[in-house]
Amino acid sequence: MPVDCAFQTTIERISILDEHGVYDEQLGEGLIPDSDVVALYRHMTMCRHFDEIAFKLQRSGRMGTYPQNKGQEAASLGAAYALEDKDWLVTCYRENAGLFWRGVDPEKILLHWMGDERGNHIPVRATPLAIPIGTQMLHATGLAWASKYRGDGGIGCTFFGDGATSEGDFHEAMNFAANLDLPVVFVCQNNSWAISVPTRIQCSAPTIAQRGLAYGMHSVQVDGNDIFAMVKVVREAAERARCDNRPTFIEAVTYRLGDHTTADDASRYRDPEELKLWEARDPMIRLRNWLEQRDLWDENQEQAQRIENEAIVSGIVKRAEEIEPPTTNDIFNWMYAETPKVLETQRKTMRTSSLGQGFDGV
Amino acid sequence: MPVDCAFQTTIERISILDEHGVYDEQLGEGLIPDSDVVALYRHMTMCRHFDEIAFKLQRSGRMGTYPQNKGQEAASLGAAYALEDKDWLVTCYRENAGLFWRGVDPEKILLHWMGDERGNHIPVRATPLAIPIGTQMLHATGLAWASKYRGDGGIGCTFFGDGATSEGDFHEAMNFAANLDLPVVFVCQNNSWAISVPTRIQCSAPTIAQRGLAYGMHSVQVDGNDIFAMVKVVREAAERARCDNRPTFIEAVTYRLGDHTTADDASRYRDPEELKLWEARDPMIRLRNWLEQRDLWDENQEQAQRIENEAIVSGIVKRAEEIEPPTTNDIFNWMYAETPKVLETQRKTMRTSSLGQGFDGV
Amino acid sequence: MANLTLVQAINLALTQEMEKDDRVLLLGEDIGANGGVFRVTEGLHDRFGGDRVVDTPLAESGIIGTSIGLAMGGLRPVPEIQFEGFLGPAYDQLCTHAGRMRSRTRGGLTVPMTVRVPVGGGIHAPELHSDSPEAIYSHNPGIKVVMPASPYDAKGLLISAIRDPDPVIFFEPKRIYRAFREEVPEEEYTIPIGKARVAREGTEMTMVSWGASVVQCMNAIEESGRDIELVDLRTINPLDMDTVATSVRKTGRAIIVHEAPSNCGVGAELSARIMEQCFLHLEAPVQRVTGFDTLMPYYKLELEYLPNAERIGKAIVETAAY
Amino acid sequence: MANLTLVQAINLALTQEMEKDDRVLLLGEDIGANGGVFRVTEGLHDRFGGDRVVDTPLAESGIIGTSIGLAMGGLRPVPEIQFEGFLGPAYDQLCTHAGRMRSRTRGGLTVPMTVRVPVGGGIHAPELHSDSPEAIYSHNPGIKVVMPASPYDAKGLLISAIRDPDPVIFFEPKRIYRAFREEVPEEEYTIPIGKARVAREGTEMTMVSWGASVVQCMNAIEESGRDIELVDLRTINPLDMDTVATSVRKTGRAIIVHEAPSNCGVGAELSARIMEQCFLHLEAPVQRVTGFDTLMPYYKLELEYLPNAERIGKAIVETAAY
Ligand SMILES: Cc1ncc(C[n+]2csc(CCOP(=O)(O)OP(=O)(O)O)c2C)c(N)n1
Ligand SMILES: Cc1ncc(C[n+]2csc(CCOP(=O)(O)OP(=O)(O)O)c2C)c(N)n1
Ligand SMILES: [Mg+2]
Ligand SMILES: [Mg+2]
Repeated sequence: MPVDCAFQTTIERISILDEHGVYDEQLGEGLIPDSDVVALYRHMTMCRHFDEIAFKLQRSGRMGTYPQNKGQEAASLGAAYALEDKDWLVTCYRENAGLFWRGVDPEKILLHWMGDERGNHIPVRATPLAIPIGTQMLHATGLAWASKYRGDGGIGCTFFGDGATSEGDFHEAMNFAANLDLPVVFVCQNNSWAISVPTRIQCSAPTIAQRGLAYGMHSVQVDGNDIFAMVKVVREAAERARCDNRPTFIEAVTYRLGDHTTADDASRYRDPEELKLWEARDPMIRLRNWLEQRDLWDENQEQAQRIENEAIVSGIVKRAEEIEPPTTNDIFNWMYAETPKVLETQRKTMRTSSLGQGFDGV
Repeated sequence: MPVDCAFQTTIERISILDEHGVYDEQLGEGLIPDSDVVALYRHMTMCRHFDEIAFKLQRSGRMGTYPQNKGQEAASLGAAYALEDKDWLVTCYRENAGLFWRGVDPEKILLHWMGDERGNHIPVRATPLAIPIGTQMLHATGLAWASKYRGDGGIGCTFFGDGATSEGDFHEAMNFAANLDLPVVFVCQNNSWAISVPTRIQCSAPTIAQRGLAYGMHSVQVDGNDIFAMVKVVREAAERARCDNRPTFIEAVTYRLGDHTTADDASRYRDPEELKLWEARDPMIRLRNWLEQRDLWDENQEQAQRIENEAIVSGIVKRAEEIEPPTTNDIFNWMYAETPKVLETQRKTMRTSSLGQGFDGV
Repeated sequence: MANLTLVQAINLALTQEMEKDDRVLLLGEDIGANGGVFRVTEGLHDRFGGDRVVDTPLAESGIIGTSIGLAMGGLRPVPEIQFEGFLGPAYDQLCTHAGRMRSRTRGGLTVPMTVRVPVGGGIHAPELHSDSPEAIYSHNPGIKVVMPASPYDAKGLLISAIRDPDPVIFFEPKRIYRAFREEVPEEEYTIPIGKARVAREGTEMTMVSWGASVVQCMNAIEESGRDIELVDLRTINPLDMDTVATSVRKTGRAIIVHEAPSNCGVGAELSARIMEQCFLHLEAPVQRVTGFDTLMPYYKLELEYLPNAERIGKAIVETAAY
Repeated sequence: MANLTLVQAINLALTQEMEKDDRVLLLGEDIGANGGVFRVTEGLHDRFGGDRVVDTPLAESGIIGTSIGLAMGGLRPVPEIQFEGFLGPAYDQLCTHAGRMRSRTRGGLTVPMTVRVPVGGGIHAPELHSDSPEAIYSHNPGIKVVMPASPYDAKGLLISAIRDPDPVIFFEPKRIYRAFREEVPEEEYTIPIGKARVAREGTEMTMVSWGASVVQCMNAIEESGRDIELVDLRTINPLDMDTVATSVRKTGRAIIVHEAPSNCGVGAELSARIMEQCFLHLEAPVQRVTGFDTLMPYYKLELEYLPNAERIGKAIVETAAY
């Protein structure tokens, strides 16, 4: 037949607990034990409080630029909950909730934004926050490959924004994972904006999820503000990775409720109506309602939690602020496993040229 | 609905004259006037002869590495036929047939492979052969953008291999074209191989055509050895570009009948059976049969054409070989519009340091 | 004549060139409604519309690759890369294509584009927002590299860059984006690319620098109380060695100051050429005061890394005493 | 002990390291069944299988980016980039991540990978198959840069590179891939990274070079009939200045030879450091004999571009006479 069908497909959109509080009992069945839902909610409130305090630290000059995570907590938290400790979390910078759940010390994240590399020394399977957009997915792919090669049972799960899907490295990571059969879960947090640029400039297709079709990859769209749906799709994706070494592409539809970072002013480019719409879809509010409907949570607990969060976060801030300052030595100490002579000289003399220095460079 | 359909699509595969000589009269109706089909066939034979001679020039040490085009003539020729002179041809290196049809002097292509930049000075709307794989599609996108901006009615048409679709720049070009509404036709010559690497390592999806779905781009698969089908899909794509500023992605399924280049030996990695299969699908043989069935061509004409081709190509070779050698001056002449002093000095002295030279560097 | 910051001077130059020549268009990330993350393109989207001030997808290779196409197609694109740390993804398009097109086609196709890039440290920014890659793009032939050290120069050099028939990387030292103001004429003027400026005359020694470091040099010279000549390169590729060598032949001593790492930096090239061209005049070895051969640290330590008046002062004392 | 080409020596080193350490795996374009376009990995796919010798998609950033992940995940990847001209797309992953990971994480994550890359001109190859970008990767901190000039060195340096805890770019001068053979021990041995080799002792002047140019230097020295010391750097970053400076202090004169453009090349760095460290010993300015500050031309003119015995000879005469 001269006009033939070469390829045909559909992409599903998954939601379990929607913005109106409607919960799909069938899909939600046995997904998360109630006690865990409570724990996830409590964690989310702590992360939200951390986020607000981090914002204030910047505003009061106690920290540098900080990207608020507000409104996007469910996506990374649901994923982290669905994964195992041996899996790599390769995140961008709006995944505090998932990283903290995994056990990354929150003060490290503050340290990072306080301009201190010690914030990136993390003893769990997580890479440092990715500043250059779109580059980290290749590392997840390589880490997943290493796990497959070594047979350690781990997989890679990487997070990135809608903007990041415009970078060439995104394409290369997806393509390597698909064609070399690597156990990676790609989670795109489509939060509608890349700084001031709306998603349609990054992807004018009806969904970002369909980016995955280019690689013959299993692709799905999910309500990223619905932690139940997140847990479900990431769990399935993790299984597909772990058992079949096949990657999955997940578009988590969410929204950045804050400015891009503290250096940004979204009112320059964003319709306040849009913001209102999404404030009503806040993953935290949604989850609290679900819990209250089921008598798993009440206002008293909420109050107590608030007080606990304040104590936790002020402890975090204290530890981050009280760390001894880094020394100039640190600039040189970590460049190579063994510091070359030229760096030793520069360290000792705080100079680059050896003018006036002895012949052996000291 | 909690599991919803977010996206649904199909991709068509177009063929008009198939490998068995079956011609779809409906799709083929009025597509190409008979006299033009004859001209296209004659051109194809000339290109094939050129290709063989170029190969021999390399083998006899009269030229450097050369990538044979053999078997892929229909794809670029069909496209060039469907396009207009004001449209940009942004090719890789297996598009001699299309470039020559457009008016690129074949001796330029020889000069290029003879290691002579003068081969890239081309007075038509075509860019030089692209050696770095996958990078030229962005130029096509920019050229198309310039045409749109200036309103000169031109579009961009770019060619690249299956391997090239693995590069990040491919993704970025497709994404820019789709999201910024640019008039570009992307033609992927899927010839089954990227040197020794089979297509499934570049793209494990069922089709390469579906790469276009990632951008919401109109995407189609076509029999790239069927010049009729090529003309049809490129014509439609050109119209979509010219009238609606919308790009198209075309996967032209073809086959590299030769080695990758004269530096390659495909017998190291390629099953000879596969080659045989594709030799039977040769676009030139297919077209000749079509012409002969319709009494538009016969053995006498074939003989005459062969003699004509020999004359043409030996003229080309003669001109390419007889060009005066480039001079060392040429190394310096073309770096900048105005040659900076340091280059003038290097040119004059054939040295890089100014040791022993006068103060003003002469 | 208005008293402008460097940001304002660039904005003015862009506005005037866009008014004058409709082949000029801007593209980049967040340069439209947002006016750029440093507000350099503020107001231009409103004034010239979305066809001439274009928010692109988040893809630096794409920005530069399409700009090459735009330029070959007869336009004068002025792409912005948001920070120098994100030039990396565009490295290949810049060095493999932009810098080679004229030569490769023997003049058949050319790439008159101006890549605007904020550069350098000192503003307490996150990782990869404080580097100085000018040596990288100077080593790769075919690309001109410009870095102004003042609002006045910024306007004149940017206009020259936009009109230049070859690709120019126009580095904007973000540390002095708003650090001071200067009288900048309203009318258009150009400052030639490839010519250095003697920012301060002197006889005791020569100091060569560019970008934000020029300010540090000026401070160090003033603190030193010595009669030091300061050459602000303005253009890093091609180097104006005549101005540098004339000065060093006069003073016999030279110090080069830049933020980038020392190893294979522009300071090395200057030092080597000064030796080649002024050997018999040199009374002391040329001294380099630069960033270390390490990464630019996160901001808690960035001021330890950047050459400052104190480190420059030390070099002055030692060079004078040699 | 066998008489091997540089290609064979590398193949032998790869074989032995893969035998010894199953964390070592190779990835790249056409390295599998095809054995690489230069046949450097010939036979390794058969011997070690498709899990350890992996043909990847055609994407250099992907190759290096996944190698970074492989290395952080505890393996010792040895990616191949087919030609140095195609390192460009991987520039960002190399300089933004590979070279920064250890420092950025204060030692938490490291990238022990060895990037193999054929380099340099002289083989009549097409465009972008003949460049020498070693200065680029030396200016970017955190990456070691190695270039052997002989089969013996190639084996020992490659083994060191694979075992090195930090990222190494291992440039293989393609002009001497098969140009000559040398006795290469069968048993494993290492040559330390960061140490230069005095390839020829002499007293009249010092010549510094690396890679294929070492052969040109040797020819020029022999033709000159002079007593010249030749230092083969072996490692380009970090530079072994002790060996270079010891030699120049002895001879008082120095010539640096490399294929890359002069401007901001490694020659500039060497020249600057020689001045800094040997100023009072220098009897002539350090001379550079390099590629021009132009593109490497297509192959009809490439021998005009590359430093050859004649150009080096001219520098010898002038430096001696200064
Ligand atoms: C390679 C690169 N280019 C540009 C930037 C500047 N930048 C920082 S965040 C950002 C937008 C990112 O958008 P998205 O990927 O959607 O993530 P989001 O911030 O929305 O979570 C940009 C352009 C960068 N950090 N890295
Ligand atoms: C960026 C880059 N990487 C690697 C190469 C080396 N190389 C030349 S051709 C080729 C394969 C290209 O395959 P494909 O795109 O399918 O085109 P084909 O040769 O099959 O027409 C490779 C890897 C290159 N030229 N450029
Ligand atoms: Mg976003
Ligand atoms: Mg192919």
